[in-house]
Amino acid sequence: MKNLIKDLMRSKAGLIGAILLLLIVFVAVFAPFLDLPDPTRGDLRARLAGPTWDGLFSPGAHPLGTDEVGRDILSRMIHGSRVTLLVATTAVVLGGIVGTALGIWAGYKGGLVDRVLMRLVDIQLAIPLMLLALLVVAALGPSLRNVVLVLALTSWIRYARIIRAQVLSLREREFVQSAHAIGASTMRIMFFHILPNVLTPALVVGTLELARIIIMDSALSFLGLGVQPPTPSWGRMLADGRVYISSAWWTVTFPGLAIVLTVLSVNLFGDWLRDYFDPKTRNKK
Amino acid sequence: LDITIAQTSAVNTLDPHASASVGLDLSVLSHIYPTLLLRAPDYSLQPSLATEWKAIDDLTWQFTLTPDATFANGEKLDAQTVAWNINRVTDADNPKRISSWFSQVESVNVISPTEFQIKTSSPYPALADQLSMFMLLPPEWAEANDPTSETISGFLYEISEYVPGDHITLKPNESYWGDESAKFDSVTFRVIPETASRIASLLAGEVDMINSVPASELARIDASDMASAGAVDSTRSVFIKFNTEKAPLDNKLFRQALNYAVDKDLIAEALFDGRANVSACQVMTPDYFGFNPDLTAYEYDPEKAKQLLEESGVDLSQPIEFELPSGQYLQGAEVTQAVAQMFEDVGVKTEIQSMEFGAYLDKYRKAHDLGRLSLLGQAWATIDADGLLTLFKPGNQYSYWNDATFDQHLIAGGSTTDQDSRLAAYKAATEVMCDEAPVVFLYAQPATYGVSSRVTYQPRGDDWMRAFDMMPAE
Amino acid sequence: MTQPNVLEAKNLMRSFGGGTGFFDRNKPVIHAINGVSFEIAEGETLGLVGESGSGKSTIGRAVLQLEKPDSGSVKFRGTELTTLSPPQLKPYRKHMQMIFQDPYSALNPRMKVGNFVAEPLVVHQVESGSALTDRVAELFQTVGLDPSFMSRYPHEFSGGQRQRINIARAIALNPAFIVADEPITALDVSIQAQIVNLFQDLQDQLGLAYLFIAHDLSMVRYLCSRVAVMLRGRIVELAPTEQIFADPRHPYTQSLLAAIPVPDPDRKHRPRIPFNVARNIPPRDAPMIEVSPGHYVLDQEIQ
Amino acid sequence: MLGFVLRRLGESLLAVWGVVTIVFFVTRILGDPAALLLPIGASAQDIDALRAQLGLDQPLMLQYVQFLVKAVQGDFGTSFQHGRDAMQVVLERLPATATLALTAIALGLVIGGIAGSIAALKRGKTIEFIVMTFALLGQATPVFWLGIMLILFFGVNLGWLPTGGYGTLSHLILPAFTLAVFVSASIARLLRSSMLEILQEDYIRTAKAKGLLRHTVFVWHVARNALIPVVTMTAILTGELLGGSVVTETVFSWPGIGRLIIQAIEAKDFPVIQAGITLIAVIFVLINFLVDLLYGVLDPRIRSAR
Amino acid sequence: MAPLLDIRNLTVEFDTPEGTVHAVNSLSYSVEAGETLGIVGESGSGKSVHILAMMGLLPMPPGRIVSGEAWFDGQNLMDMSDRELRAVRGGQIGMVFQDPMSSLNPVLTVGRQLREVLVRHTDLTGTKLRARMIELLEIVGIPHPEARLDQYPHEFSGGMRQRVMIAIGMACNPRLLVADEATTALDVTVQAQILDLVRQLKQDFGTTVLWITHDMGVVAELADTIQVMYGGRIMERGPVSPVFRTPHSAYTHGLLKSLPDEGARAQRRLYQINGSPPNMANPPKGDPFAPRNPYATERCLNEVPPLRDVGDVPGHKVAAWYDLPALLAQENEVAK
Ligand SMILES: Nc1ncnc2c1ncn2[C@@H]1O[C@H](COP(=O)(O)OP(=O)(O)OP(=O)(O)O)[C@@H](O)[C@H]1O
Ligand SMILES: Nc1ncnc2c1ncn2[C@@H]1O[C@H](COP(=O)(O)OP(=O)(O)OP(=O)(O)O)[C@@H](O)[C@H]1O
Ligand SMILES: [Mg+2]
Ligand SMILES: [Mg+2]
Ligand code: NI
Repeated sequence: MKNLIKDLMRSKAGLIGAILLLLIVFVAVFAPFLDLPDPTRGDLRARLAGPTWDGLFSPGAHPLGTDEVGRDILSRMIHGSRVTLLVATTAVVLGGIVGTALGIWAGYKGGLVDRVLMRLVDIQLAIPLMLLALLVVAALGPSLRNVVLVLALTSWIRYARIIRAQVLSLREREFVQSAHAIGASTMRIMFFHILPNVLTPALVVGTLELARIIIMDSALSFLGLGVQPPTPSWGRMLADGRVYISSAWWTVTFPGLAIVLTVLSVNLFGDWLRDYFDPKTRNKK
Repeated sequence: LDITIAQTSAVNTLDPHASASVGLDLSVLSHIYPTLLLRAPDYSLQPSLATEWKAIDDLTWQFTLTPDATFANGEKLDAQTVAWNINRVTDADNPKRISSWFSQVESVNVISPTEFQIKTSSPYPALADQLSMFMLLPPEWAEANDPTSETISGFLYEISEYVPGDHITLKPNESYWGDESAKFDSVTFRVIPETASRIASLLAGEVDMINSVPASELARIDASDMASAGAVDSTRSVFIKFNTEKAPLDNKLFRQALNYAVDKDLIAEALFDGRANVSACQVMTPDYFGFNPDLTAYEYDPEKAKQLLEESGVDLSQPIEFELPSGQYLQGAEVTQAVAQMFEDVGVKTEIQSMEFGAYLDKYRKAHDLGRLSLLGQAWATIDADGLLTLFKPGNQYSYWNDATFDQHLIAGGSTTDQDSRLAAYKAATEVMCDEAPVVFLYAQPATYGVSSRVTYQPRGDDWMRAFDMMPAE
Repeated sequence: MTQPNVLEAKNLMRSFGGGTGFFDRNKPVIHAINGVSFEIAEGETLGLVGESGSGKSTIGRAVLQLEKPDSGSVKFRGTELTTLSPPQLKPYRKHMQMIFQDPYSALNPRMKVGNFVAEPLVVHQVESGSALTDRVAELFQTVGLDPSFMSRYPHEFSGGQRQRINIARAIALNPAFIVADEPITALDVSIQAQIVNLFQDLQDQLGLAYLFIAHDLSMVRYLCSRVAVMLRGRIVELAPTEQIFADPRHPYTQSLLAAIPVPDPDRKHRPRIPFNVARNIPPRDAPMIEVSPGHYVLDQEIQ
Repeated sequence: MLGFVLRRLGESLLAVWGVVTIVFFVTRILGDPAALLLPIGASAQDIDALRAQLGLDQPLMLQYVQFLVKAVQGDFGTSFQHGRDAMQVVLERLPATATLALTAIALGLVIGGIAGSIAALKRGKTIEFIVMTFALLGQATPVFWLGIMLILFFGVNLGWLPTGGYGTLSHLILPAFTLAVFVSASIARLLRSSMLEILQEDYIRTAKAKGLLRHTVFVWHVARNALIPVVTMTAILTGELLGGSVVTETVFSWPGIGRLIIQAIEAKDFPVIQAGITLIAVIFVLINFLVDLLYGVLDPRIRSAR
Repeated sequence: MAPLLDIRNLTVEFDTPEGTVHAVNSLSYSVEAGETLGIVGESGSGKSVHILAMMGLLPMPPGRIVSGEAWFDGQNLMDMSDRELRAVRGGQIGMVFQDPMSSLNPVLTVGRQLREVLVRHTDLTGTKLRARMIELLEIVGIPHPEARLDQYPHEFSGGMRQRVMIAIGMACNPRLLVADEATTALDVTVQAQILDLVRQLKQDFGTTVLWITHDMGVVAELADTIQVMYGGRIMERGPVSPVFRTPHSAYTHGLLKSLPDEGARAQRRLYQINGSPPNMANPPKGDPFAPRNPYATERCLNEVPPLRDVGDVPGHKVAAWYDLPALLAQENEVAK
């Protein structure tokens, strides 16, 4: 842990990423305690008002402007960060658990299991997101939970593929044979020997996926299938504001910036994490 | 002059009988295929192939055609052709998509090459309006070719280029039979689905006409020297449909309370920049036959709403689902959210469920399982109360509302072609509907448009997008 | 040698490759081991030497049933192992262990070494709780490691220490027999001696039998009571150590022994005995003949 | 040779069959096209009649079997919306999609290749930070935001390029660039990390020890080995783009397959959905198959490991 | 005669998360033309690193050359530009690395990898080039060289791969051949063939050889001079025979003594050097071997001993504060 922090201090990009990320998470966590206008209620008369710094601290101020229903963009962005991060993190974790488990299983068992799983991945990749999303919505109805489900469904594949590749080389390692030699069961080997060794790559895929999923959320909203209004999420804000992009740039620019910043910080941090845990790119011991 | 018109989605089929989509397929095809009548921007019916038409009695219409009209391949455009076309659509073995337009048609009697009569099973006052949307194909050519992917001109323009999904370009039909000539050297229909891109193309001078512009963007377009923009009332009324088959929407006081709770003027003013007109407590706009000029909208009175809610005795603790077909109506999501907020102000909690339009229609038409509240915009192409109000008729699958008095008035209105008695019947019907409030009456959806300064345009509130309504700007 | 045999291998075969795939149509089948027989007595050390790629590691894995041989028999204290299913094998695994060539990749980098050493005890439910910890600490001491190292991760150890950890794990269940696959090749000279001494001590204390695979013939000579020489999947000569060093019969053995570098600058220019492997692949059906008591040589016409 | 190809093709066919089957049943869950195809006001009888006409009134399994039998012969039925052969409707859009996807991939490979190589070779230098930040921005920027910005700038303000549509080379530039930004960002990051790994390999040290010229080392030893993961990634991306990049197609009014399928899904035009997704699946599977073969060419170890 | 290679005061460090690793510490030595120098030593003692540093192949970062010169044939390699250095590498200085499995590029044919170096440093083309390639493979004892040229490394056995590496190293008849644990993974027969090969090379071309190994036997067979390293420093150095006979460094002494011989077998116990190698991130203050050295004095623990002449044999030097032969003699006395 100490090394981790020390190394982070030395990596410019990693440090920037970590600080930004911490900041974003901090804001998201403490959003309810901030004295912000209601993010789901607006004043129609003050619709699409531009950002203004006049009377910044007076109650009716909208420092980042208002959206198409007259809601405060700053407040929506801050509350949206909760939704966005929650959706993205749960989807990433869910997809991560399933994808990692299947990846380990396929990689370790090999043979038929592996081939079936990999073809399954092919199959899913050939089915468009929208169809997948519609299916989930048709089967389970529209809700935040199902948005998460759709996103997780698009995500497990990537874990499965990468983890599987990793496991293919891991299972040839001598410590796996050694576990065999002491009579450890397959389950034990997968759980105690393979899993801990793929957690890092899974973590790295996770950071990349987090970024991808935040963007996917906006694509889903673009297709009208994302988070339900009036709940704010960055993707939703971006999708809803896009018609006003040239007359009211602030409706999309701020949530867009939030996404870019988050994705950037997650990626910077993720890159560093990968470099840190990769014994090859990391300084040799 | 070459002009380009932007459409929001691509033409599906070139067969005018396989689509009822006025703003899309039919708009393009109406440049190529002749109709008996054309509807002008002011909704008056103008002669086209037919020079005269009249109702001889309650069940018989008579038409007179221009002599010597032909298709580009020389086929005659006569009464026989019209009869063949109507039969093609209503053919029991292979009905076409628009067959319901002619469900009341009993027979077509050809009297002479330029004269024929249509007999209907019940009075069909809107027949002429319906026929203004009905295009004619040359019978011999149609049997030998595939009209879904090929065309042959019988009107002002013919296709010179077709790139599926991207654009259709038309050029004047040299062999056109009429007197007037095409005003443009070419007319291109281009597909631009994304609103922001549509506006950008107009401002970049690439297209000459766009529609479906959010109201707040109109002023910006107007401000540029490339183009101007505006809006007129469309024939489509937007309202919040109640599923009165489910509690608490079966409660009249509750329904009225919701009508009082919504500040329609604010919505029209703020969301639509004042370009939308608040509905006069009915789902028809003034352009409809059967519009009731005596009705006025429910006032915005939250206090009264709260009082009515109290009287209604409805338990308000549970949120009510509020369905929103996404991307279907101009600024629909904004209106829904604004209304939901107003409902909440009087203590009615809602939960918005946005869904894809197809899924919504499935619930609406097939499963008959609409949510208790949903945003809906409806219009009737013939601009006649007879069509639009039928959608609320008891027993009709679209209704979700069961009112016997309303039913009686509608039956009365539909059983005659006498204008005055029809007007009286619809007046009574709309009064019932206003009071019973099966919907929250909102506004007439504005038909917004932007036009380049190279052309002038006569705006219209139905969905037609036609070069005929435009002129080169001098 | 009156000790009973702890292990008997008869006529083991194992081949690789020769698949049905697109690119390997003309890829030959590799007979990694091609009819190998030997036995090891309780408490004995059998050395296994030979050219690289001759199948030494494959034999090691095959006798431990880590890789099923294609045919042949492996008997552990009289029980046939090749026909047993994995669950049936489990009790036997208690008595047979392996030490791998590369001390780096043989340790799970994400497991505390204490847990790693404890794992066989856990798997076979021999010990648990504080008894387990005590036993692991004892094992650490046996192999000359400080028990306080138990909660560290492998990367914190040097190569020699890692090999000790592997050994601790291998002896945790008090096995009767250990396959040591080049256990010192990857180690530094000064550490090699430490590990070899440890092997000796363990044998003296626990009566272990070893199959000791190595390239370093002087170490084999020091450590083993008998030596088997392998060439292309076959044992070409098997004899008591001194016998083979004194009187190698197979030309390959002769060539091998002559090539051992001698750490004495005064004996630089020893004559080489050339041997062309490519032209002298040991035939599959040639029998072993006993040339003197316990000294077997492959009966092979050598050109 | 035949053995491998046949087995692999067999698996691919199975995958296509899986896709087709899933899509068939999924679309039927989604709803009733008859309700969508008829104008509002159509009666329940009209809807039922249309269902019968479209063959949707038959038992699902029967429909499925009929569909399969015809699909095998290349007949995916008549589009509900277009009234024409569904596969033909899809194939009409293929050139547009292919042009855009392949241009974007090519452009992305060039930009990403250069950026990734620079980043790997200049590790720790400021230039790496700059290049990688741009790559990250490329991945983090929502496509439609970038697309609309490009339209506004190059189409409206400068008037240099068309704001959308399909046809000439100038129509292609903006959408291809928009997609290429994403592609190149992915490629650059992948290439950087795989090159960094390769630069640590012993054989690179050998190459340097041979005194080879810098570009020989780079081209023949570093780049040649880094190609393998890039090929994998390129295949995935090409598959994704050929399957349609709905957002880009929408923003730039590009008449591609992605948008066609989305519209078909919205309209519940089953034959077009099925034809479109089958086509994508076939392309996808074909690309994967080719990539598998290509691996053998690129990496001799795989060739003999098979 | 001026030495062919003269390394002066070379110091190399690595920046690692654990701190600065002092891999090579003020290393100085020289090699005469035609000489064969065998370098042995603890793993991690800087054998590989100092060679890489000299050749400009050190990964930087994390590596860092703090100071030093490396004069090769009158030119300082450390001052050379990358371009000049590349002209020397592979041509005048041939190198062979340890790991035959990973030192060849897996996706290029063996022939291609051999050709590259010839094309770079010689004027051979066409059939002559090919003839030379075949000749080289023949020299290193690979049968059917024509066919083998078009094969990939994975189709070669470990021993054959290593022979290819050696062929590459000596392709341009280098003046200096540097082999870093070139035979560690091989069985002794193959190793012996390679050693013969190197001897042949020395004989034919007068090549100077720098041979790094763990195996004392190999050094004894091949080298003229032995250099023993520990903790990034030279512990002892001199002509092979005297060093083997009378080591002056306790570490050399320990290495030689821990080799198995008849006596050890009888005792069932090898002599072992206790303790473990120093952590170079935190090296001992004085003599790096002192903590494991039973003969260490107080001074050994605190002060780094310089390399001094032993006296009786020219060129035999040791870095030690103690006089090992004297101490051993004393021990013998006591034992008696
Ligand atoms: N899993 C495998 N797949 C294919 N071939 C294999 C496999 N394992 C071993 N072989 C082949 O079998 C032969 C014997 O291999 P093995 O590892 O047993 O040799 P070895 O004697 O241990 O060699 P070394 O001294 O290099 O460790 C070799 O030719 C090897 O390439
Ligand atoms: N890339 C690196 N990063 C950090 N430290 C390194 C790196 N390469 C080498 N070192 C350190 O430098 C020191 C010398 O290493 P070197 O490789 O020269 O040892 P060696 O004498 O060749 O050992 P061996 O006999 O094991 O090959 C060691 O302590 C090692 O840990
Ligand atoms: Mg082996
Ligand atoms: Mg080394
Ligand atoms: Ni064109």
